[in-house]
Amino acid sequence: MKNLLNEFPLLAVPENGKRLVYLDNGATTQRPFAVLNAVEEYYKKNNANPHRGVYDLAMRATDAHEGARAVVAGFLNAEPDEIIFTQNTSEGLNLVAYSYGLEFLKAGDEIALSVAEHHSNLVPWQRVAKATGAKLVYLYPGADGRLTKEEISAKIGPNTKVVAVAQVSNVLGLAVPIAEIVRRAHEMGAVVVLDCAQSTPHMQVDVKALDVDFAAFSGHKLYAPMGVGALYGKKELLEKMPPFLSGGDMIASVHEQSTTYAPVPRKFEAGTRNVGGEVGLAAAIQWLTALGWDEIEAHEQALMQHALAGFAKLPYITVYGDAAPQGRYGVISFNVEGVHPHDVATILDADGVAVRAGHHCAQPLMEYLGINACCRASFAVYNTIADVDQLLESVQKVRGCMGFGDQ
Amino acid sequence: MKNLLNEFPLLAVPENGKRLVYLDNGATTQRPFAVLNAVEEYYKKNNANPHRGVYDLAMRATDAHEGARAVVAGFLNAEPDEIIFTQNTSEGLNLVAYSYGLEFLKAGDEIALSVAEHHSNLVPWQRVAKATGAKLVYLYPGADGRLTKEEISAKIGPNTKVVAVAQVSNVLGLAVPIAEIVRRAHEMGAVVVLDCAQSTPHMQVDVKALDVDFAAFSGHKLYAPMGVGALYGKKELLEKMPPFLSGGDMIASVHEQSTTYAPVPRKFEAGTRNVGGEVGLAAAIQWLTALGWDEIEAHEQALMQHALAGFAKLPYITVYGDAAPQGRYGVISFNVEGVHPHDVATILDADGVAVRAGHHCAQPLMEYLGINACCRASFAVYNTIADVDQLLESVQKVRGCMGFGDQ
Amino acid sequence: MGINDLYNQIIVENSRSPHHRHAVGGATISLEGVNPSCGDDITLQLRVKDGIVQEAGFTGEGCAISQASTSLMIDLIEGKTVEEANQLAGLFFGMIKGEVTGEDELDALGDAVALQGVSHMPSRVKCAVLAWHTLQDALGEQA
Amino acid sequence: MGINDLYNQIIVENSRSPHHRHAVGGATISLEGVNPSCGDDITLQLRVKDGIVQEAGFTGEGCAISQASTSLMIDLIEGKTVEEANQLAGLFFGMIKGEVTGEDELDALGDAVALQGVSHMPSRVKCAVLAWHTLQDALGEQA
Ligand SMILES: Cc1ncc(COP(=O)(O)O)c(C=O)c1O
Ligand SMILES: Cc1ncc(COP(=O)(O)O)c(C=O)c1O
Repeated sequence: MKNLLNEFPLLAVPENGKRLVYLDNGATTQRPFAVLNAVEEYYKKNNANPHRGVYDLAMRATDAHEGARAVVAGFLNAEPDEIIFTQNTSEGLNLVAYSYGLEFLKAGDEIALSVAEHHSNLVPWQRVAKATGAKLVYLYPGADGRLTKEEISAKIGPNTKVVAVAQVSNVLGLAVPIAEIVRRAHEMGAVVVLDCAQSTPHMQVDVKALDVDFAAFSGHKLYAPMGVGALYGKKELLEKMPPFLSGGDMIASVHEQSTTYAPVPRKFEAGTRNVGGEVGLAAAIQWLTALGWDEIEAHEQALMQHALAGFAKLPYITVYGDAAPQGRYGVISFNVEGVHPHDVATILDADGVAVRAGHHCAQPLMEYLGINACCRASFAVYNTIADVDQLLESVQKVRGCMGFGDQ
Repeated sequence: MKNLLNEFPLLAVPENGKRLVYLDNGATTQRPFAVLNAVEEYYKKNNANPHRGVYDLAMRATDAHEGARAVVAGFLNAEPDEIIFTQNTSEGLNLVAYSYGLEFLKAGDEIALSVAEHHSNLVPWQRVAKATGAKLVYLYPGADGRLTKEEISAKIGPNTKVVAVAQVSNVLGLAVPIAEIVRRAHEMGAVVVLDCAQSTPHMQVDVKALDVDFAAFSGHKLYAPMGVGALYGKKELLEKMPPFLSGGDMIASVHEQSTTYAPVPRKFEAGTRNVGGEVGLAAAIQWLTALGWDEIEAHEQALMQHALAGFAKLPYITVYGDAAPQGRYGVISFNVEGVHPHDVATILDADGVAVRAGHHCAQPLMEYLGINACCRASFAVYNTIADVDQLLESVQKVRGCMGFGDQ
Repeated sequence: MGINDLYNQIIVENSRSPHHRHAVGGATISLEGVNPSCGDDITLQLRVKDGIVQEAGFTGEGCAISQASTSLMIDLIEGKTVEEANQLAGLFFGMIKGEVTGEDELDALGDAVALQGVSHMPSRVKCAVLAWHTLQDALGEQA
Repeated sequence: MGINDLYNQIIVENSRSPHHRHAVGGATISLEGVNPSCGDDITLQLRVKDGIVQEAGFTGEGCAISQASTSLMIDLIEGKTVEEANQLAGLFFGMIKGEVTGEDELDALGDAVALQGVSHMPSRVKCAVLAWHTLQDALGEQA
């Protein structure tokens, strides 16, 4: 992979004489000039409220909006009218929970989800369960952090109506056996809601090949601006779901006491859309995919391997989930023995290495792992082997700084 | 008012040799360099996921996020923890409808709203009414488009639990007698949900002085980027409301089967926020208010007066709502006799004048006015008297172009 | 293309005095077509018998382009078979999308070629095609 | 300020062997304090009698800063009146916000001044103040 850092203004410029080693990409990535410029260009040349004007500028804005939708559809191998623009993954998952979950689930039904789910794919389902009387059933990964076939068969059964699962866990970094899950879920008549927040940045996601029913992701984890994401849904499902947010632009006609709704996807897009953000998302997708998936995966695998190999040499480091790099995408969570992860992150930060510490919005997984928190180093396509070396070097200072004698 | 056009890249540069006369500001405004630069600066220097990291960059992002909240709070004269960031007005109004309406309304209750409401402050309440058995009661303006004291007393009564009303109608452009409405609503024990989408760009809105219970607006109508808006709610109301969107960042703690929520306002902010957009919103507010409200109102009044006086001379033009400029903010809706508004807009567009034509997301008002659609010229602080002159000149070509003999 | 070309005589004539603006006696199908973004709203009525569109008419409101388009469409389809009517709709979409441009090919559209200019005005395409989409939906339901 | 200054002896000592990490017999109040963003989670137990904090202790998990802060706080408040304890909390917040900086003024905080450095680390302020906020909430409920 060619060095991309110069394309990222925030990373290209050193701060206090030091280049930032940004390893919190699982939380949000930085944006390349290609994306920043596309957004600026939109606001400087084509900005108007799409779908709302017959004048030429409004048509250009509509083209920007629908053009971005086509790019997102291509990215996921979906049809444009199966793509709903959202503000982030969380909104997409809430939309499914409200419009599908609240509508089609009832007492006795089961919602199966992994204990590793991000709160955004968990709390909405808790609320659906509470409102409908459905039951939450958890799938637990084995000691290596991977879901087994047995667990999938055991937990997804005839009462399961929804399987909500992240393609890649934001803590373990491991891909779930999604083909297996979809097969079982569909056999049992359940729909699969795939949280792609952590997979879309690292692998090609083909919703048709996966045959998932819904898939949500965020632009900001994918080199795009904040405030834009997308939800994919199979058209026949979207069509039978009631709208979620309502208001301008999602209606066919409104009378004082009744309303009919626009066809999908507009039925689910209330109010003025974030067209600037959508243009940025399309630019980010084009920028990323132009690098080539094979190249991206090879580069990120190399980073993973180097980091995991380095950590393996430090006896006071625990890495969560199978430490083999296979099927691991962009994320390594770890703890330093005897040192709280916040203190680790503070000490690394003093060295210019930004990692995240905390529960990573996955408290049930923390409980399951028997920890309160951990550190997470998460990688993007612009990270380099030198970044990993700096991480490894800084990690080795931590215990000394905290008064342990082994350093 | 000094000429501001040079601060707006989209408006400063002529297209096909002609400067665009952009008069669809009620749909969305253009963005000044001050806003575009602030957003760019954020992405180039301070971008990270706020609230999620202990490293320095994440703190800067958190400061950007909370700093923007403080600016919005100051703008509305609210407390920062009464400000919820949203993607637009529609989301804010939906939040109130779902979290307040669905929770606290029941059969027999009444929701009072003006027939002039934008669909975003109407369809959500239709849905609440349908779900709870509450009744929608409409206030109708008089022939001059203004709500009377009598109508307010007649329609807001002891059963009224929610009064949902736009401070300024996006079609009529007239401010409602909000003091009167709030007094009556509170006497009757109802909460007031104020849609400020069309008021915040044109007048100082002080939620404390108005004593409204909720207020929503969009950044994109206020010179800020798309994809960001805010909802104000009185703290004691926000506290007793259940969350709306759920997921990351809005929780206190999550267990497999139960969740406790963060304090307001974070309880209502699920998932990664649009910090870049929030920074842009804060910059837009600072840019706008630095011009001075007296100056802004005087300038926009002058535009209104000039346009209304010009229209009054054209016998084939109907202006909707009291044609006196007093209490009119930024919006003039009109029709040209015998010509459909879409055709009017197309003909004006050929002259480089962008106005909107259609139902303006206010179909019940169209029905009430006995029309299917109308044209709307809506003004921003950067419009000039020359823009109005061009509008008046182009409007006079319309009937000739459509084959009417009077031209 | 210039605005005056678009709003040329045929359109203005058609829209100001649409000779098909009436309900259809004994209509076998009646369908509403709406452009939510602009408020165009027409109800198309057809009397189809033995696979032939015997009579058609419309009511409702809309811009000059949608009204002219509806009127021109009705001119064209009365007396045609359902299949022919569908084919004409397809041809009309082709013209408006700018995919079919040959004079000969468009010949079958008769006076409706007056609307060809709309293919350069993306914002008005919806107005031009509303009636034709409604026709296709109506014929689909009929079948 | 340097990292090694922050994690100085007192903090490390306090966090690695916090002498107040235990339940309190006959506790009159027990309150959980949580930092949702980081997962710090302490439960503070107090035995308050006749307006005096007779004994305090805590359980739970957290970073060195939150643990040290809790331990240092308990050192300080045992034997104090509820009012004094509240005042000390106010003084501590002042120090961490960087609003109170005078050595004399901070004297009353005893060893807890070791945490003054956190006032320059905004990302760790929450860790330092968790115990003290929990204390105030607990005393408020007690009253
Ligand atoms: C009065 C009024 N309310 C609500 C809205 C909805 O705003 P948004 O589309 O930004 O959600 C608008 C603008 O379209 C409006 O004019
Ligand atoms: C696996 C996973 N799901 C969902 C989310 C939520 O994404 P967002 O905060 O953009 O809504 C995240 C990121 O925080 C995530 O990592």
